[in-house]
Formats: sequence, structure tokens, C-alpha cells
Amino acid sequence: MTNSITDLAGSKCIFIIGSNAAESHPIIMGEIYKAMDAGGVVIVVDPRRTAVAENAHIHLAIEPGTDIPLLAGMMRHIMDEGLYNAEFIEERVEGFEEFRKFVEGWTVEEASRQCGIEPSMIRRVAEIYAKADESAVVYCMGITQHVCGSDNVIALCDLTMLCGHVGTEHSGLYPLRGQNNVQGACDMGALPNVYPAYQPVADPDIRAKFEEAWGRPLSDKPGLTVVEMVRSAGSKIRGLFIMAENPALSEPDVNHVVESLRKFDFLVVQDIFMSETARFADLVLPGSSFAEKDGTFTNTERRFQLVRKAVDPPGSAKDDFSILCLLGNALGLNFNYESPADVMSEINRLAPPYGGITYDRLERQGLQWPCPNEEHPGTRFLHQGRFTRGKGLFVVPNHVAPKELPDEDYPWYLSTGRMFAHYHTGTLTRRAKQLDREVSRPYGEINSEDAAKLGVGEGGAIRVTSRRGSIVVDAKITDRVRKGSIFIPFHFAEARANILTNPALDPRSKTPEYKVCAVRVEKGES
Amino acid sequence: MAVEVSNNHKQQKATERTPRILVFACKWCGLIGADGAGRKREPLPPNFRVIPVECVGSVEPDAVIRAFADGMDGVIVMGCHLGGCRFNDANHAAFKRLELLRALLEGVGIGRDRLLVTFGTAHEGHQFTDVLRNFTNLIAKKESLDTSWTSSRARMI
Amino acid sequence: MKTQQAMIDQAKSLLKKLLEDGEATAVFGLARGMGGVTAPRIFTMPDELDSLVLEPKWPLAKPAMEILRTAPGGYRLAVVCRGCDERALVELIKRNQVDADALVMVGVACSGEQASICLCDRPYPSKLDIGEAAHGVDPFDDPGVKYLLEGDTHTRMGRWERVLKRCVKCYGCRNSCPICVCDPCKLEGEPWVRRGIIPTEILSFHLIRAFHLADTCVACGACQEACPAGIPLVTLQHAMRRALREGFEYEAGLDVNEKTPVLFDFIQAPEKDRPIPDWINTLRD
Amino acid sequence: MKNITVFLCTCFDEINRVVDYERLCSHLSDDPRVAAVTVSRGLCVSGGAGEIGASVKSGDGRVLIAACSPLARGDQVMRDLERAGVPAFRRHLVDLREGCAWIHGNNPAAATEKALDLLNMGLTALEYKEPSADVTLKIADEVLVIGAGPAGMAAATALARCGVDVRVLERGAQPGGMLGLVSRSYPDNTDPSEKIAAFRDLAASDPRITFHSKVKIISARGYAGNFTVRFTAEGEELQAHAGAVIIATGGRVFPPKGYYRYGEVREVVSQIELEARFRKGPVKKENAVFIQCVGARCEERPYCSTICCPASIKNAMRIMDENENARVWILHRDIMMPGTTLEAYYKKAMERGVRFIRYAESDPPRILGDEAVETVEVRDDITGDRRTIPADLVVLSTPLIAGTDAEAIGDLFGIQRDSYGFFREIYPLHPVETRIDGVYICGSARWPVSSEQAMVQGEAAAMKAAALVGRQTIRASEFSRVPGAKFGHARVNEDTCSGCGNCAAVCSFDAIRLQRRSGEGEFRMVSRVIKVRCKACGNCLSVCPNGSMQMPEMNTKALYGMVGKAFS
Amino acid sequence: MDCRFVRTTCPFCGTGCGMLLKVVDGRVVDTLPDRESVVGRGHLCIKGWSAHEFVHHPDRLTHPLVKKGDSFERISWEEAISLAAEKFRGIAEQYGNDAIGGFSSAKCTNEENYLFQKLIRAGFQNNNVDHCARL
Repeated sequence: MTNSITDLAGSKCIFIIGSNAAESHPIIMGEIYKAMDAGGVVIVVDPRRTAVAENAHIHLAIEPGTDIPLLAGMMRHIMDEGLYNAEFIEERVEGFEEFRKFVEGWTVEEASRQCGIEPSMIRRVAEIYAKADESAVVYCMGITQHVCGSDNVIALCDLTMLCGHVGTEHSGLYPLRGQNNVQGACDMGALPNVYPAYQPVADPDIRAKFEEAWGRPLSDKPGLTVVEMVRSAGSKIRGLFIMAENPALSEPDVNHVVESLRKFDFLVVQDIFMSETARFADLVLPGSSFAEKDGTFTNTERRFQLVRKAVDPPGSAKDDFSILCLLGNALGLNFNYESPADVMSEINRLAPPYGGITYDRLERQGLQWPCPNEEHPGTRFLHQGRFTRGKGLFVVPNHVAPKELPDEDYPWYLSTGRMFAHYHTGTLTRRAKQLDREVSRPYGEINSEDAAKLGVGEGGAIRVTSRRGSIVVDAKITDRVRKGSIFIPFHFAEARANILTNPALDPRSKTPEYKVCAVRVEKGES
Repeated sequence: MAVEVSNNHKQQKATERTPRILVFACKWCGLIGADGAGRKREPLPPNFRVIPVECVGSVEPDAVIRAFADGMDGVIVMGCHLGGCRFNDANHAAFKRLELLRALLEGVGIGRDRLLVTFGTAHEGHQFTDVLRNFTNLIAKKESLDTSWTSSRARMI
Repeated sequence: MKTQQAMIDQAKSLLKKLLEDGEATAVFGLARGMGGVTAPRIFTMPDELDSLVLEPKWPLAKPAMEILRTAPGGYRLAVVCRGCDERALVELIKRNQVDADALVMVGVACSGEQASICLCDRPYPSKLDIGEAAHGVDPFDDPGVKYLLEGDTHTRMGRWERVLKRCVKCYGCRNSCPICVCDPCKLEGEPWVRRGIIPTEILSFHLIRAFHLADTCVACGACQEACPAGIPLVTLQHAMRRALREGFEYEAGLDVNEKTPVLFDFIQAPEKDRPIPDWINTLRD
Repeated sequence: MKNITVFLCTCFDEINRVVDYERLCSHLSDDPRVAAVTVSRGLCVSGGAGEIGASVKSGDGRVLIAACSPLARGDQVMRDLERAGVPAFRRHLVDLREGCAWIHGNNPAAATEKALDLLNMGLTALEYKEPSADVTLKIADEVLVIGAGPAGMAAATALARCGVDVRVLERGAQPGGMLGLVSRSYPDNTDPSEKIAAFRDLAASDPRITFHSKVKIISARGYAGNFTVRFTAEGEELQAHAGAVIIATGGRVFPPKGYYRYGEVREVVSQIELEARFRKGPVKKENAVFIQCVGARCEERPYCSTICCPASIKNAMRIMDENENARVWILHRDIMMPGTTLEAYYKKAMERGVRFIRYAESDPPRILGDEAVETVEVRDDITGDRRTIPADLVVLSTPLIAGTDAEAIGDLFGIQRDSYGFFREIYPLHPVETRIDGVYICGSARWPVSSEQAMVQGEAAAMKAAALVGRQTIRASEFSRVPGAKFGHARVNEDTCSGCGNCAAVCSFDAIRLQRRSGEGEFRMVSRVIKVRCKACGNCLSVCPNGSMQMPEMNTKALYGMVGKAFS
Repeated sequence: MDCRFVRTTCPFCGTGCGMLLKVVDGRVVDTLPDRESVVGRGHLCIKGWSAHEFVHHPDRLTHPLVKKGDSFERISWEEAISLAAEKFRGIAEQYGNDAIGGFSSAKCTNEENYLFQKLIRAGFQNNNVDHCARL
């Protein structure tokens, strides 16, 4: 996130697109409520009438996968009315002229035709966003999990720069990261193309620095992503080491994933439960939960926060840090760290933006990177005065319609996502008594009129079939889902939503298109 | 389609249906009133349903709350006179509880007079019709309760 | 007003004495830990008490109850209690959730400023050991409470709907309320509350929760402070506490032997001063 | 699952004139819970209940009767079904006549709509009804009588006479109670000590009566038919196991401290002191003045004990017997001499020359004299003039109040007391019964009465106790406060009960006990329902915070189901 | 009875609320919000309040397991580590360094992620390391 969570409370306009914050990030929703109390206007763009939409001022229920047309329409109106921040663009952004040509290619009416929102509403929302003195854009998986996911984000950046709503205290872009340390994992370089702190693998002097530090030659060729590695099981990739992940449930088109997992010559899974993925492993190593280890998580606002060990792991399980040290030493690397704090000091040296992050400084409130040295107080919001690359750059987002749209055989839209009571693959939360009591069975939300047509009552069984597989879930009849679309949470192993999902990837980010695919829904046998 | 969710309460006029009223009648007093009205074939508006209970004491306050959640516009609880209850002082316990519930309903804006707790012995059967008519008119004058809060049957959020 | 430091020292000496002469097996209070951050802590040795602090406000009643519940026989816990903690523990003793003689309450007064934050009308425990009693604040003077509890019912309903609709069903209100001890709890399922939907059904979830605390809520504000959506939950309770005070002359948590009117002294004959509403004139009043 | 058969009664085409029965039948037939629907012209007439019962008895078959109001013929059909073997939880009545057809005659469409809803509610209730486990109790064959005053003695003799073992516990050394204090009883002027002596001999001779004196009760536990009372008699600790308990602990005379300078001036005595003097010997007085309603019919004790006026008149005439030229005044606010015999007694007193003066409550008589009483100054409320009467004796008539140990006895047996401390009967139409089955009250312990009245009540309580003790066994559902068997009794789900005690506090029948949970260091409690005492009033389940307390016949699912289906 | 409160961060969503784990005699029994945490400020969501419930769940893996046929058998840590190292080194020799890959995790700490990518990159001279940030 460019700014901090508590900054949201001061924003005069919050533009939430593709994020069900009330269910996925309830505490951040609390800040949005504070903004509403302070007079901020909240606009929600989501095909579903989520709890956020229910509490917002304006809810735009767009057609699934048509975010760029809406944003283009808004930007066109902002340009026509001259509401854009010319002085900000002049001083701090490049490529405006070429971007203007792209925007002029769009009209509000065309945008409205594609995304299903009346032109007047597009104009009104654009004005509110542009005119407010500090506007924030909040987005989540609803934006990124499309074939044009990265283009959606680019369009949002363009909108933000167009109106100059970045680099101040209560403006900026708020990607709500889904997991407790997904930000940290990216920061620490668990990505095929970058070392820690996003230092590119291809850059020779960076590589030299790491080779010198780690005492081993390093490859300059970016590696494969998760989806590519799974697809090339038994061919390019023979040995796989999975730590605390459950691709057998979280990857799209999960039937193929399960077959691929069998094709590895040697698969090691390190986890705390026997997850669906661990069952296919040749070697299972018992890791430890957050309560049994010391270390740091980085949350969505770039804040390093301490995690302290409360109890010992069960049986002879070890904490993940020690397992990795054992494996490292077994491979001849020098992994003799006494404690995670040692590792942090090595990170301080090798990753400049995290130079000043030490354990005793994290004690009180954690630190937000970039924090280059021990005196630096951490950065509350980014891009103040200048962008990291100097001047910002307008990039033209090219809109790609969802790969698999409804047709005669599969007339329904399917969207998968999170619900408030469970977390991701459910390995942790479905074992909690209170959460299992809240929701314990897989369900699909369908519109009341569709349910009537199907002759299905509340809780009745419905069979949902896509080109890749079929599952049976309970029907949850509600008017918050549009007619002809169904929403299924993916937390339930016994009816894996990801059996249905389409493995089409965004070319850049390789993120699968979880939010849109075509399915058929019939009355199932209970 | 875009929906403007205006944040001050949606001004929904009382729909044409007469207000829905649920009556918890204790078998030994309240029901006799209802039976008396029936015997006299008094024409009554059909917008009420009677749930016979053994004693007013078994009317759970949570059931009254659930009734409002399921779209009722008014609830009447009919028990025996204080001192005349076959179950010793069970009706006074119910009276105190529901009095407190009325304070909560008043606080949250549903209004204290949507829950009517009355005591009448068998011979006052003829008053059943008057109570019902007065209560229906009183509730009909008020705004419909059919807000976005109510659950599955009224409108699913 | 005694300075903060003086109060802390007085508390330390008093609690050390309790530990030394075996009055209490352990002390439960707030401690300043590494990096100057305060968190609740159980002190078993007198010298650990050096890290004791009294600010900021941390409702200790519920954790104290749960500690006592799992404590072995003969375990006596001295708890540093503000006014609301003491009243909450009194209500818990009344409901057989805490063994009265396994509990030693050390009363601490709240500052006037804290009282105005919590809208507390009695910012001091009945047994006051540390600090002087500040005068309380009448919650009904607060504009926020007035906004939600006055005016005609229809606008009030709209205001409550807009506020209560923000609920993200985190159960924080129930989990942090010292009086809520049931497991399982009615709020978790049918037929009382519809499961698995956000925002919750306001009429069932919030009213059932509020009504269960009708005659036991001590207005400590723990629910409101634990609510991520910032819903003014205590205001709901103020409506009923006023009814209890005016209708039944009763306030929760003041005295262990005082019986709640909802469960006791029922009468057979009509009360002298309040005629029993018969069928018709109920509609007139 | 499909196990409900529905019987729609048209009441000889009275109901289906308004309600469209075809629509009802079609709607019911495609309801998943309904196995069969039959329409009959008159369920209450053709003995239909019998075959209905037969067809349904097997398995978990349940019957929904849609007919008229329970007060009309509905209950009769229900009782026929009971006799035909269909237990309470497998049958349900829906009132379509008084509840629907007759009051919505002018709007048939809405009436049918309502009928559908009522049937739906009935089906839901029937679907979730469960039986509350009935239990059969053995009845101990002994009756315990506490207090050997006139009421206690009468009860004991009556019980012994009809062959029931009685154990009498008397706090004092001798039986007799307040009767023992009286020199002669009115109106027959006989010496009550003979009655007491007669009882003492009977107690000694009759093997069925065991008499204990100087009793102090330690504890009382159990329920109807199975009471266990531990007490000390003459210092020795004993235990009695009884089927019923009759409480005849009587009352106490209100000491007139602070009234009319009593205790300050000599010769101002209370009625009891006068009786004591009579017992010792003749009382020679010239001018005796009786003052009535001393501390009675006032703010604190706004009642009349009905025994002071007759007692004063009796003693007045006694004084005149022992000294012909004695003059006696009775200063009263009203003379209460109910009944023919007492009215005649009152006339006789007037003829004997007892003077009656009425005084107003606001202007009571004043006692004059410093050492001993000399004169009494009174304003005659009728004539209005103020008179001074010479007096060498003033007798103050005070009311009866609750006994000293009434509170203890009340708490021991769990019976309630009214605001004056007298034991409260359960319901005006059951005068000697209390909220605890098997515990009966009589005599002045219940309300101030004369000794004769006390005996009547004693015998009444004895008959009630004998009726209970006479049976070997009894089912818990027979202890009912309503005609026919009890609706059921509450049931606790012990693993979810948090032991908060709300139910035990609110129960109007003291039918719920809190017991400490077993297990080491476990502090929490769990509540237990005494099936005999529970009357299914439902207060406990309304105050139970998490629904652990349930009434099987109208459990949460049934009640909330009906609420949910009301306007579906 | 030893009872203490340990300040930590919530293991679920990216907000990173501060929480207190209540530890009694070596077992985590309860979760309380940390009122001093700059994120969360004394608030938790429904998952946060139940963060402690899975820690002592009986299904937790307690010993290293090796696949025999289609069931698992317990082996010691030494055997497990050496088996993994030897197997991976064998694959690297047979099919080249690029044949090894690794999925790190957004559930693990920064330090563990750093070590994981260092293990793959330094150990096998390839960059096949990724995690599920993409979904």
C-alpha cells in the first residue's frame, strides 16, 4: 500500500473497486467507517452487493471483468471536464500526451455499454473522485484475479496520477494484501525474478553482491512461477519443495494440479497439518504455527511486526526456521544462524530498504519500510514529492475480456472469493470450533429469482458444472448476487471451487482468472 | 445497474398490506378471549396469527425479537391478571421481562408500543376484538417496519 | 488529584503486601513490558510488581474470571479493578461464575477525563483503595447518545439501522463482555440468528445480545471498544439501564446480595402504586 | 420425514363454508411432512378419535387435528386421542373455526390464507415436539404435621382416624399452641385444655400418631411423596421420611409495645396476659376497659384477625361473672362478630350490660394516670362527645401476626409468604395447597383464624394430604395446575448450561436446583429440574441465556418455527 | 498455575492486527486483542478471536513422515534431512540444477522466506522460487 491503514480514516473519497473489505479485511473496514463518519464519500464497484456496498453511499454493480472500460470512461469524463491535476502531471508524470490519445479513444457512452453502468453515474463518480481534495483507491483480488489483472492495476495507477491523488497523507493506492505475510514473502524475494527488496535477478552487479554474500554462483535466468512449475511437473521440474502451501486446493483447475503433483520425482511438503497437497508428498516435514516461532510478518501497509513464540511445537515438530537451517547445512550452505534476529541482520545488510529494521526497534509498533538505517523512523506513505523512478509514467492499459464468458452450455457467471468466517484453504479456520459453527458446509450464493426457476429452496443442493469439473454445494438464496451469476467461496475442500475455475493467466503477473468463468447450475441431488 | 444507497433511512411508505400482528395467548386466559370473539362471530381483520402458549412465562423475549426480525409489525402478549395465574406468579415475571424489552425496542427505534403486554381474565373475552382493532390502527399509523434489517422473508441482504 | 506515579506506588506497596502475607497467590494487573508497551500480566513474585502500571484502561474482569475458572483449588487472585471491573465481577459472582472468596478486589479510581470518555456515571469502585473518586458523567448528556436515543421513533430507527448495519460479525462484543459466559451462545446459529451472512441481521443479533445483558450490563464499554465498526453498543444498554433505574430502582453490579428485579420478588396481588394495565387502558397510556 | 396425518374437520360444513378446503388439501398433500390428509364432517361426534388413534399409534406417526377451539370440542377430541393411545407430543390441535372461519367470514380468501398459515404453524410445532420423560414416584405413607396447635391437632386426629401414619413435630413442650394460652374458648365457654388433653391421650394411645416435642427442624429436602426432614426433638437428632407435610405452625399475638402506654402504666395488659390471670384465678375488677384494634387495621397490618372482638366480649362477660357490679366498656372501631352464634353472643353481652363505645382511628382513647391506670378518656365517634371513664384495668386487643419461625419454615420447604409473613396459598381456588406439591398449610400460619376455623382448615389439609399419601405411586405429570395431565416439564442440556442460576431464581415453583459440577477444582454449577414440581410455565427457558433449558413439548425449534411460519 | 500473555501478530489476513495469546501451563488457551497495537487498536475479526484454536489441534503433524507405498511412516529428523538433501542433489545431477523448484509461503515469517529463497538460489543455482502471492 502507498499509505497506511489509519490514513484511510481521513480520506474525503474512498473508491473501493474489487474488494469485499467487510469480509476479508474487517478491521480496515473499520477505518473506512471512520472516514464515512468524518464526511467521506464511499463508492463501491463490485458486481455483488457486498456488505461494503450495503454501507456505502454509491454502489456500481458492474458486469464482471469490465473494470478498465469503467475507469476509461471516468478518465475520459475527467479529461473532458478538465478535472485532472494538470500541474501535478506537468511536474511529476511523463507520457501524458500518448495516454491522452488512449483516453480519447474511449467515450463515456461506450464505457457504459461495456460495463453496464449508466453514463450519468459514471460521470458523477468520476467527479466525486476527482474533486475531493484527498481520494483513496482501495482494491483487492476483484481487480487482480483477471486475465487483464495487471492492466486493471495500471488503469488504477493512471487514474490516481491523473487526479494527483498520490503522495499525500490521505490519498494513494490501497492494494489490500490477502495474507498475513504475502507482502513479506514478496519483499524477501520469494519471487522467480527478484532478490530481496525487489532487486532484479538479471542485474549483474546485484547478482554479484549476492554471490559474494552467499559464497555460491547464482543463475541470472528468472525462474518459473507456481503455475508453470506445476504444469512442468515431471518435465522441466523433477524435485519440488513446498513450504506451508496447499496448491491442491488454491490453484485453479485443481484436477490437473492433483495429477501434476503425482508426476514429481521427489516432492517435499513442510506444513503443520496433513493438507490435501501433503498427501501427495514423498516426504512430509512437521513445521510450526505462528504461536510456536519468533520472527516478523509484514502487513499490507509495509509494517514489519514481531511474532513471538508462545509455546513449543507439538511432538518432535520443529519451527520452520530450524528446518531450513538443517536443510541448508545438509546442502553444504552455511546456515548456522542462532536465531531469526541473525537472519534479519543479514537482510539489513543485503536489502537497503530494510536496513534499519532491527528486533528491538520493532518492539513497540513495528516499522514500515523503506527504513534504510537505524535512525530512520520508517515511512508512513510513499511517493511524497517524487516517485521511486523519478517521474511517474502513464502506461496504456489494454482491456482483455474474460477468457471464458457465459454461453449456451454454461450460461452462468462464476466468481470465487473469500467469506468472513474462513481463511483460504480452511486448513486452519475449519479446525476452529467457533468458525466451523458459523459456516461448516460449502455453499453458493444465487439470486432468489434464479433459485425459484431452479426450484431450489434455501440450503437445497445445487450442482455447479464447468468445462473442468463439477461440484455440489448448498444454495444460499440472496438478492446480493446478480441474476445469472453465482458466488462460491473457496475455503471448502469437500467441494473445491477451484475444480471449476479457469486456469487462464494474466500474461505479466501469471495470476489466474478466479473472478470470472462460465458454469452451468442445476438442482443437485441432496 | 447502479443503486444510490441514500444513507438517511429509506422513506418507505407503509405498503398496502395491513400490519402483520402476532399474538401470544396463554391457554388459560388469552385464548379464552380469542375463543370468545370467535363464538360471537365478530368480523376481525385477518392480519393476525395466534400462537397458544401454556403460560405467558414461556414467551421468550428472544422469540418476540425473532418475530420482529421475521417481519412482524406488532406483537401482543396476552396473559392472566396478576394474581390470577395458575402458575403462581409466572405472569408477573413475564410482565417485568417484556417491560424491559419494550424499553430496548423504544431505544432502538422500533417503538415501545409495537409490543403490547396485556392481562385479562377469561370473562373479558369481549375485549379481545377491541384490543386487536385498536392495536392494528395504532400500528397502521406508524411507518412500516419493512426495513433492510428484516431477514429472509422480508428482504434478504 | 493524586499524581499518577503516586497512585502506582501506592498500588505496588499494597499489592506487594498482599503477596507477601499470602493474602493472594497472584496479582492480575497491567504491566509495562519491553518497548514500553503495556499488557495484562499475572504477577506471582512481589518484585515483578515493579513493572505494574494503571493506565491505559484495560478491562480485566473477563480475563480474571477465566483465569479463576481454570485455577487450581485454593488459588486466590488479587485483581486491580476499576469501577466497571468491580461491578462486572460482582455480577459474575451473582451468577456463580466466580468464587467470591478466590477473588481479592483492589479498587482503583478512574480519572475524570476517563469518565468522560466512557460516559461513566460512577467512575470508582465501591471499595476504593487507590486514588480519589472523580464525579461521574451522565451518559444522557452526551450528544452521541442523545442523537441515537431521542427524537421520534422513525428517525431513530433509521439512525440505528445505518449504524448497526456496519457490523462485520466479529463477535468481539460478545467475546469481550465480562457477563457473556455461555458456550455455545445463542447468537451463533438458528433459530435465533441467521448464520454466515454479513452484515448480520440487526433485529436478531444485536437485539438478542443487548437484551441478554438487560439487567446485568455494568456499562463498562468493553463491547464498544472491541467493535471494529465503532458501533455505539453501550448506548443500547443505556436505554435499558434507564428503564431499570426508573422502572425497577435497580442498577447492576452494585451489591452482591441485591437481587435483579427481572428474576426476583414477583407478586401475586397488584402493586399499590402502579395499577396493572388491563386490556384496554394499556393502549391509552 | 413423512409421518404426520392431518384430519380436517368441516364441523358439519360450518368451516368449509368460509375456508376453501380443496386448496388446503392440495397444499397439504405436497407438504413433505404430511403423509395423509382426511376431511371429516365431525371429529368430535362419530367417535372418530378412536380410529384416528388406532391408525396412528404405530411408529412415530403424528396427528394434526384442524377443527374448533380447544374450549369448544377441540379438547374433547384431544382427550379421546389420549385415551386412544396417542401421547401428547404426537398430537396437535389447530383452531380453524373460532380462530379463523367464524371471525373472517366476510373475507374468505384471507381466511383461507390464514388457515394455510395456521396449518403450517401446526405442522412445524408437531414436527419438533418431543416428549418430556415422565417418571413414576413411590409415595411414602407417612404425613408430617409441623405444629400442634388447634390446626395441627385436628389434622393429626383426622389423618389417624382414616388410617394414615402421622408424625407431629411441636416446637413447644406441650401440644395446644395458642389454644394453650386461652383460659376458656368462646362461644361455648368450655376449657380448651380438655381438648388438648384429649389429643395428648389420643397421641399416646393411637399407634399411628407419634408426637415429638421441643422440636427444631434442621433441614428439609425432597419433593411430593418423598420428603426427608431432619430435626432435633428433646435434643435427640431424628430423621423423618414423609409423603406429605402439613404446616400448622400458627401465628403469634402482636405485642402491644408502644400502644396506649402499655408497659409504662400498671394494669394496662394485653389480652394474653388477661387470659393468663384468668387461668390463675378470678379477676376482681370494678371498671374494666377493653380497647380493640390495637395496632390492627392500620398501615402496617391492614387486616382484621376476626378473633379479638369475640375474645374481648367473652372476657368482658367473664369479668362481670366474677364481680356482678363490675362495669365493662369495649372501645372499638367496629365489632366483628361474624356468624349466627357470635351474633347471638354479642347480643347476650349487650344484655349483660357491656357498654360499647366506637372511637375513630384518627382520635384514639388516651390512658390517664401516672402509676397505675385511673381513667380512660375517649371521644365517642357516634355522639361526638368526649367522655372520661374510670378504669382499674385496660385490656388491649392486638391482632395475630406471623409466627417467629415462619420465615425459617418457609425457606426450608420453599413456600412463599405474603408481605405480612403468612404462608401464601398457590391459587385462590386451592386454599390449603402451596406452590410446592405435597406441602399444605392450615390455621393461623396461613391467615389469622379462630381455633375452630383452624381445626376446619387442619382437617381440610389432612384430607388433601391423605389423598396424596393414600396412593402407592404417582406419575410426575399428574401434579398438574391445569385440568388433565401436565403440559410437560423442563429439561436441561447439562453440557451447555453455564450454571448462572437465572432459571433457579425465576422458577415460581422452586423446581430447579443448582448443583456444583463434579470434577476436581470445578467451581461451576449446573441446574437440575425437579420433575414433580415443574409445572411447565416456561419462565426458566425465557431467562436461560443460551437455550440450555428447554420445554420438550414447546422447544425452541417449535416456538421459533411457528413464529417464522406465521406469515409465510 | 503458570499463566502469561504473549504479544504477537495475527496469522490470517494482511491487516496484521496485534493480539495477545494467553498461555496457561504451556498451552495457548485464548486470544485477546492487543489494545496497544497500532494496527487493530484492540479490535479483532471473527478469525482473529479464534486464532488459538488450531494450535493444539490433534491433527497437527508431529513427526517427519516418508511415503511408503501409499501410506506414511515416521522417520527421524536426521534421516529426513539427509534423504531430502541426497534426493534433491541426485535430481540436480541427473536433470541439471533447473529441475529443482520451491514454493515458499505467505504464512511463514520474513526470515523463513529469506532462508527459503537463499536455499533454492544458493543451493541449486536456479531461481525457481515462488509463492502463492499470485492468487
